[in-house]
Amino acid sequence: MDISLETAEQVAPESGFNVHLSNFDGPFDLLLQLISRHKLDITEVSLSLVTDEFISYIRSLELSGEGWRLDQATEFLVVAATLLDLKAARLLPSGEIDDEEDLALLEARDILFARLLQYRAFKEIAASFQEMIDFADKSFPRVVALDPALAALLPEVLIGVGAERFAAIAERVLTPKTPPIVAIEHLHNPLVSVTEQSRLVVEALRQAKSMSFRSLCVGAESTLVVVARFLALLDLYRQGNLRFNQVIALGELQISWTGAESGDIEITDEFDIPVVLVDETDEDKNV
Amino acid sequence: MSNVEVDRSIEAILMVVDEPVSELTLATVLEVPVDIVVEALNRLTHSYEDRGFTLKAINGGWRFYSHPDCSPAVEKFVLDGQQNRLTQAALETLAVIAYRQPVSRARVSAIRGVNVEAVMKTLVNRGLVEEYGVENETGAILYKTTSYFLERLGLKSLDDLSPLAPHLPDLDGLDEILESLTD
Amino acid sequence: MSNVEVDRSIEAILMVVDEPVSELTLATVLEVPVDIVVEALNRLTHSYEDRGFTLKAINGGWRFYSHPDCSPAVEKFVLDGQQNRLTQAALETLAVIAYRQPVSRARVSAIRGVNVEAVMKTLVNRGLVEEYGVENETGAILYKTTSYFLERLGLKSLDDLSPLAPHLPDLDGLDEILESLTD
Repeated sequence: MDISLETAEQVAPESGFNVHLSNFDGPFDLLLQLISRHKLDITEVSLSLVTDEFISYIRSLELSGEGWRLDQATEFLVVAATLLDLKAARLLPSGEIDDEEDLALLEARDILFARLLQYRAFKEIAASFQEMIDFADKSFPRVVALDPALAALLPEVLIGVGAERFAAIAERVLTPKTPPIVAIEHLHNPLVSVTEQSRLVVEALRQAKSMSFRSLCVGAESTLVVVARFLALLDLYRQGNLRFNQVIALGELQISWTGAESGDIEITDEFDIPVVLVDETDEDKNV
Repeated sequence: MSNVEVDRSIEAILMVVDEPVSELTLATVLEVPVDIVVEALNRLTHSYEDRGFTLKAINGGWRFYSHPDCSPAVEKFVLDGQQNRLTQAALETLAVIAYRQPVSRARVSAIRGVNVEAVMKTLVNRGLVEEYGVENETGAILYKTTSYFLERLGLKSLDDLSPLAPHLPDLDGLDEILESLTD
Repeated sequence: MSNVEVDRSIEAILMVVDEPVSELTLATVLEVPVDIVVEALNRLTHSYEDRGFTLKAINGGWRFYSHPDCSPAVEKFVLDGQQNRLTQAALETLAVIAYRQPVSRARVSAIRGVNVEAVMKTLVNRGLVEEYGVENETGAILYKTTSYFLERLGLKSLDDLSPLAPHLPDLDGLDEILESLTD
């Protein structure tokens, strides 16, 4: 832990942990920065080191009081969860891959690296775009009006469209090209609902009384689902419906159900973005 | 500044300006004596003898012109059908002016998201658009459509322009949007 | 028509036009094969190497430009030439769109790992990117780069974008993984 503290301070010595989100553009950007700072090949990243730093950045963001936007938080969480998974796999004794979960882990790593590599490629291209724009900006086009003598030769101008079509063109050009306001694409599809995962978790725990987090996440289609289930557990824990038990650090996380055997459990929706339904839009008009 | 540098700089400037430029202006920009500029202009004019263009001083200002020898090709190009039809860019610019007149060139540029200098000149040249005073605050030249524009579109007056959909933001709303773009 | 005549005629025409001219238009006006026009344009561009101007084909059309070497002198004349610099985020988003077009916003978000809503809005408003229909399955709006984008980057066409492959390490299976991410 001391190591990660030191390295984090090296990044921003003047402000300690006070990292501002504007320093980097999203989790991929941060991860690339961390990786390049260690001059490591992206495919041979010293995962524990980078993971520790990544997590401490997230902590420092929390402490900085800037707060999180949900979309940012989920993006960082997904990357953090993947990194933690990978780090955990590294720490465990390496054995044969005989487990479907291990395979899934390897797949998660490949996907994260592939996405990072892809991002890095576009980052490099972006730099070349800037160079091209700078070069193009040095050359100015010849922009002249037709010589009056030549203009006099021109036949009558043809507007080429009628008044209706002309109005349609005006309308298209004058309409501000603003994308739709209710945007949900920023939660990578498919969307995962914490509320929905919460119900599944409650059901599973009521049945089994006690189970490990690992087994609770068997069958999770994506890392996002794992994150959602974890968030659901945290909320249920807050309400006193379950107990966590972990014998050793990074060991198996056991969850025991202590809540009611049946009946409704208050399920949080604070993690889910409200979906604007068609019949709710009337209210919005008043805004 | 060497002779070659003076020559090239003058060529570059005259290539992109529309209005003729005086020797004094060139000398000021290049920070060389007027004599040097005059010499350079003579040297350049000579070097263009076998080219399709030439330099000419008209009303004390210098500008590139097509060479008189090549006027048949130029006239053919101008007369060729392609020139009397408005391009998409010209049409869009004309539409903005028609529905937002009087309007400055900067405003039209902001709405269309591109530099409209060349297109505006074409529209003025074709008699579809004309200057109409200046904007009070900025001093920018305002433009409006001409009666020739109405004639070509087959309209009696501007009131006959088809109305735009009511949901379009008015000028005030547009200002805010444009304002936000400059951040 | 002799080579010299073709050269001079092209020079003369390009000197009077207010918008870029395609090789085909030049060939039609001069009544020569397009090959001859292409040859002439190459010959002319070479002959301008030590001049203050040059010929460039951007977005499919040729016109005269001031030589990049002379930009300091020209900048003094061009007042509204200062374009706002694009931010790093905007450049990266533009790069993704340029190479993956037509592409949905969600897809760009996934590649960059962040929400690109605000940046996309800026790019659309700057005229660099525009909507281009909808994706069949999802109904998501697709985006592509505009011709103004080509102009700003000084490109003749999208084919002139340098290939993406050299920026990606040659790893087994990377393509497949990237492909699977697009689902």
